[in-house]
Amino acid sequence: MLLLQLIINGIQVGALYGLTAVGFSLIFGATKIFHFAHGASFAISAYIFYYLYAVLLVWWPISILASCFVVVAFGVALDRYVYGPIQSTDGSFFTIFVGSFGVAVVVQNLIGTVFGRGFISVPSALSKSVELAPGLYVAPAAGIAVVTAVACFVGLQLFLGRTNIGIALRALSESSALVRTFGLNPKAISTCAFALGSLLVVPAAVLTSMTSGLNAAIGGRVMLISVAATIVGGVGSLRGAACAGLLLGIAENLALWRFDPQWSEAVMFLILFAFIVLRPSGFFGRVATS
Amino acid sequence: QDLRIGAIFPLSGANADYGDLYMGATELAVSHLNDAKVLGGKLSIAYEDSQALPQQGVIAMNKLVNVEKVAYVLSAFTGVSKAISTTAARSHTVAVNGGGVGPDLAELGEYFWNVIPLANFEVRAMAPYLVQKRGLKRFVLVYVDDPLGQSIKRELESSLAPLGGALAEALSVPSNAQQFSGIAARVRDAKPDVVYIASFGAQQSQIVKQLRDNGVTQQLASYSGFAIPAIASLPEAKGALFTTQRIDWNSGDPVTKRFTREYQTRTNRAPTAYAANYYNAVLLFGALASALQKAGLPVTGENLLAKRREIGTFDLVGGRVTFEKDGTIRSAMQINEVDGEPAVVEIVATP
Amino acid sequence: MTEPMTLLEIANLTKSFGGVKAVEDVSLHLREGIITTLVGPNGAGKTTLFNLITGHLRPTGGDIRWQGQSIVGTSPWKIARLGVARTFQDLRLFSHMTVFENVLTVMEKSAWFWQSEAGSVSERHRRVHEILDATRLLHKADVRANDLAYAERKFLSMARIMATNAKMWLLDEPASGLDPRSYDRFVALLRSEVRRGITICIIEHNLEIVVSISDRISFLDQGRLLADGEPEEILGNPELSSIYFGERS
Amino acid sequence: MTNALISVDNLRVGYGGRVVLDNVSLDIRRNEVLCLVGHNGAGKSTLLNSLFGLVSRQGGEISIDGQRLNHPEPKKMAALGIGLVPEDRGIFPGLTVDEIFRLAMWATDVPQREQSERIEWVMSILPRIKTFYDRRAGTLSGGQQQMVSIARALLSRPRCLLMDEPSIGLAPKLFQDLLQPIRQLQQQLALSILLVEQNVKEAFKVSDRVLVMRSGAIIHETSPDELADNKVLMQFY
Amino acid sequence: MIAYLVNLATLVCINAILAVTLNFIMGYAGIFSLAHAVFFGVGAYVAAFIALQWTDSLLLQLPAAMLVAGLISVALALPALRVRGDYFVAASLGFQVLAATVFSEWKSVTGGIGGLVGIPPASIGGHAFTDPVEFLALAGVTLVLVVVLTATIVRSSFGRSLKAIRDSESAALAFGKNVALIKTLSVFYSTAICAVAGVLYADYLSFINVESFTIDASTLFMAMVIVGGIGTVWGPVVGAVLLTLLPAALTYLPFLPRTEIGSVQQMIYGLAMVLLMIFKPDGLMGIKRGEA
Ligand SMILES: Nc1ncnc2c1ncn2[C@@H]1O[C@H](COP(=O)(O)OP(=O)(O)OP(=O)(O)O)[C@@H](O)[C@H]1O
Ligand SMILES: Nc1ncnc2c1ncn2[C@@H]1O[C@H](COP(=O)(O)OP(=O)(O)OP(=O)(O)O)[C@@H](O)[C@H]1O
Ligand SMILES: [Mg+2]
Ligand SMILES: [Mg+2]
Repeated sequence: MLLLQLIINGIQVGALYGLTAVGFSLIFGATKIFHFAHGASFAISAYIFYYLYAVLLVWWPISILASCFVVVAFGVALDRYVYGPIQSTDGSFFTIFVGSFGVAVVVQNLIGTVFGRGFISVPSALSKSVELAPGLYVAPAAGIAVVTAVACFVGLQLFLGRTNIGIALRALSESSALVRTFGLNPKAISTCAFALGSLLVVPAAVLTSMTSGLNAAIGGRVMLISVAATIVGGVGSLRGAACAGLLLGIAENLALWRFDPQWSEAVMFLILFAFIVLRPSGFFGRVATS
Repeated sequence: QDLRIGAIFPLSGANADYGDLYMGATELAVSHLNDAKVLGGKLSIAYEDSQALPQQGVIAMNKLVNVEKVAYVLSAFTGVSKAISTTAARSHTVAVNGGGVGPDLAELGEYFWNVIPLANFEVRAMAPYLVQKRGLKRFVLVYVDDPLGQSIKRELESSLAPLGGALAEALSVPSNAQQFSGIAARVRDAKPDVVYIASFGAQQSQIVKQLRDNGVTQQLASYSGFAIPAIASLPEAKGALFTTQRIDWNSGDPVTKRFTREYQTRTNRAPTAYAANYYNAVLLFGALASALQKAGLPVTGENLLAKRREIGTFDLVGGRVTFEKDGTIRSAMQINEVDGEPAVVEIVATP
Repeated sequence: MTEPMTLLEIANLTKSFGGVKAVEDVSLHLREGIITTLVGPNGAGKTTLFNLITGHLRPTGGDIRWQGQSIVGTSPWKIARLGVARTFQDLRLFSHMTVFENVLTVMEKSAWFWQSEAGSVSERHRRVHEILDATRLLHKADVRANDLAYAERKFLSMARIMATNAKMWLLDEPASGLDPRSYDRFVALLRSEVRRGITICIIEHNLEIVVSISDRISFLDQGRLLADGEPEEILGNPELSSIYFGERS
Repeated sequence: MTNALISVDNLRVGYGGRVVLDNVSLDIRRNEVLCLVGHNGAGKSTLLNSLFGLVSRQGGEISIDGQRLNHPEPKKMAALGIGLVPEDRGIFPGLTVDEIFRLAMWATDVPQREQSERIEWVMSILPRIKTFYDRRAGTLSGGQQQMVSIARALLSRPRCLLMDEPSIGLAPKLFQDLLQPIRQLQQQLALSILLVEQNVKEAFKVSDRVLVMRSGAIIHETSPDELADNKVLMQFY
Repeated sequence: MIAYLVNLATLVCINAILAVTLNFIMGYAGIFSLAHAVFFGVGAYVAAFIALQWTDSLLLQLPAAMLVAGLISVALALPALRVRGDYFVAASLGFQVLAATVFSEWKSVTGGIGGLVGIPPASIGGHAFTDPVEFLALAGVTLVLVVVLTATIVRSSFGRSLKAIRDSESAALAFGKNVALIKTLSVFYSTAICAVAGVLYADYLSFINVESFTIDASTLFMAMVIVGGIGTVWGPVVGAVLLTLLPAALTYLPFLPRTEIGSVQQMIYGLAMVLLMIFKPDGLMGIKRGEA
């Protein structure tokens, strides 16, 4: 029963990891921008929702919408006003990385100053588990997490498949100069990637604010897991990122079955490391060796 | 002349909640001392941010010692305290801890003092109460994997058996973990009577919430780390028990009365043991420094230490406090229940 | 005229990528001291053949022998040290290093920090100067390869291969994109190197150049070696013209 | 009104501090193949790229149909019916040929229902593309990539094609095979083509006019016949 | 005040050694490691372990630390031989998290989160470096040696081979460079010297715990290299000076509200990084590149 419980927990957590990772993977895949502040997007989204819903008592759909709006604006603004200028001069991978890291530091402390640095959580009946079978507890949030994750993912795939934006995103990942030659605007495509990618953190952020609660420093971990899932899944493969997120979530929880809890993070990153050494292309990705 | 002391608190980062709390108390103490003109000049505090990280702590300590030239530094958090203790000893600067409760803090040299009873006392007060008075025999411990958590684990292991209780399982968590649904599953699986939580800061709130959310309905217990507003206001924490040193907020003694009243009006919070400790730490400096000034001696680390040894017993918030030889104090303990505001349910006499 | 000795022998070489047979059952002798030109339509497998020889790709079947010894499965850097050097169709210069460094590093084989080089430092520098002079890059010696104009990059790619003391050069379309005036310079350069005893195998599409430099021509199409012989023979072949050369004026 | 589709006046372009094109003026007329030749580094590619808006100019004017363009940028130029076949293989290695075509048509707003028809059409001009239509462009040989790049530019049925050394990497026969249909196409559709080419022999066969460029300036304008004699041409290099 | 400056200067020296060694593999070999703090930690733990168990002699601690770090560097060289760019970054990230867990769990050696206290000051030939000024001299001399050594290697044929591999691995192979060996050696060198910084750090602070060797530290070292100017000789040193002194300098800002000191400092710190990258993307010491 413990095993089953851990697997179910893993699926819940993994679904959310998957969504966040898909967002990161989308951005990273298309723009090659190592969006370290993706975790900051997550934190912003969660705190906006918390503030509107739990403090100002705004109706939940409006709170979620507002959270979407803010986080998309944040992502797009970062792309325009921070990454854009950095890229136009040199745009090397790590210049962006350091800039993005700086943004993450600023956001974390800003959130701490505005909303307090302690722990907060959104009170909600959704996070209260019910006993489905003896010893097997599942919260409604778990179901919602899985359903939302699947819905978002399918929606995303449809959107990208139908609109040619998917092709444009991949084209951008290979050469932004050539995208211009084709008569497309690389900035617009990259804005699109940031908007979509940032939007994808919202479900995970909202659910996390209810289930495990928030603190100002929550972004860092979200970021690490997104990176790990993106690589394990294979850069450029959204399907891979989603599956890898799920895998990492399950692995993290399953590790509890036999190991002490402090090893569960290590187990996740051991998987990451093993994947890179043994199968550098990830689940579905292409080989990245030179 | 004017006097200056130092304080190394976590002012940013995940544990900045504590820094806020401590600072409210130290500011109050400074204004009280200055109003009462206990010292020859004005007292002020130089604050440094440790982010609860040892390295930042050491840098801050060096700055306080070498630039601010303070003789007395308030310290917080077990890791930071341990890290700065070497500098304290080498530079003969008094470092006073009012927040960390790891028992190793007793062994950091003569310049390292504790105005808070260390965690071993807390466990020794809580365990008999739970086993004997409440009949809760089967313990599961969820502890953060640091010196504090480890010492609480050791303490529980050794004190439960003689009482007839048992530590069914001890689950350690890394200090930066935020997901505890899996831990909750393991806790449920161990079928405990009581779950003892030994963590600090935002993490312990998260543990409490997620345990409750994931079907752990048993009694929760903890140590003085629970004495922060975040826990008090957490609905899931209602009914949890935790130890602190015995402080009778309603006692008649003037020091306590004044502290309780003014702390409440100034910070809009109910007083906690932590606040009292750091208030006390400043008060203690006031007492020692004024005694030194009266004797015409300079306020240096050496002199402060000698004076403390000479006087030995002080009237502070919560009553009369006596220092042990190793720079720690003992005090009576109380067991509190979280119920919006903590309420005292039991008092355990000084061991 | 005696047949020159075979330096590199390719026997029944095959390479397929999934379903695509890029090279199929090719047998070819590259003879010492002459220029052999590889021609053939796009996608014929010319570049793939080079990659197989230098060890960048592993053949699916067949054998490659360097001076009689099989070099299949040997790693590229060892093959290079045996004396086979190449250029790349897409150049692959050391783009963030200066022109001077690009050439210098090729002369140095060091892997260990302390490994000393053949010849003194000043001797090597002198040699780099000579090579840059021959390729007319001397005035750009301190420019980063990235900042060079197209033709200069092509010549740098040549300079780099001149700095090796390889016996055999494999040149992958080294002259494409050059202007007519540079052709002459280029052809003269190759000729003088062959006189020094270098054996060259070159892939080239420009007929003018093919005609003026080839001692021998091998014709590849769809992975197969269709013809191999003296230039007149190949160029005169009406069948090959129809698939490759087109009408010649 | 002149017969000029695109006219360029006193164009000045440079990279950083260095001026590469200085006071370049030229017309691309309707329905002609204009061949631009010049030594390596003369600035031919720079001219094409700045015409297409990929490189920003420092001075001068560009007008299309007599209308002055203040900010030529690729998107606008594509919408005005200009297509560029770049020098360095205009393909995305990770996309399939099909995806490249779809992307190109999306970028130039070719309506969905016309798309398959367009693809049929370019394949009739470059039939070899059929044999590798579903492969990722990165695995194609150099010449195959070049074909894809040209086909892609044709997809939007441009009024004017800017071609930068299309012969690089192409087998001679293939290049001939390519030029003839392009010439026919050009005459059918009354296209204008600006062709930059080193392979002058072939290029001149299909050109109406030749411009010679040296060190960032146009130094000579003539007919292909005049330059067909190699010696005359070489004096300009 | 002098003592405080000496203290800061010593930390600057140690950080500069870290940045210089990281720059060596990042800037010249193109190996972007987010696991540098691991080797810093290995050096520190080895030194502390030896100092606490056997001897405070630097002459023993240094080689031991370098050797251990060099051996562990295989874990980094392995993925470096297989993958490049972003993939390698992620591999090093995985390695970093793993190692941090080991640091905090292998309590018998590392003391866990609690760390190791009371590490005796280092000594050479019986002379103990107890005086902070003497220690600063030690750290400074080490830094100078490391900079000179690294610059020499970079200018040597080995350095050129490294850069060639960075720019085009397949071309380097085609010109006879033993890529695997060269990469492995460069990682070995970088990590071994990194461990030297770890030794100094442990001996200097006399306290170490895992928090100094986490992903945050690795990120900081990387930021030093980038901010200073990747692939330059003095860039990493400048970056280390700046990012070590900036937080210290910020504590002198008088107008900050008390309870927000920490946050505001951190915000300024983060903002400084963003602005630097926007306006000086090649780093402070970076050579201005042509607009390519
Ligand atoms: N890595 C690869 N994966 C799949 N197919 C490949 C790969 N490399 C080459 N090919 C295919 O093998 C065939 C031969 O390619 P190659 O590059 O050798 O041609 P080539 O003769 O050099 O042509 P060109 O003159 O156009 O450069 C082509 O059909 C090409 O698509
Ligand atoms: N992005 C750039 N940055 C700096 N300089 C450049 C850039 N692109 C080209 N140049 C320089 O501008 C000059 C003209 O280059 P351009 O590519 O236009 O020449 P070209 O006539 O097309 O030559 P080729 O026949 O070699 O293609 C050259 O000297 C080149 O070095
Ligand atoms: Mg080829
Ligand atoms: Mg050009």
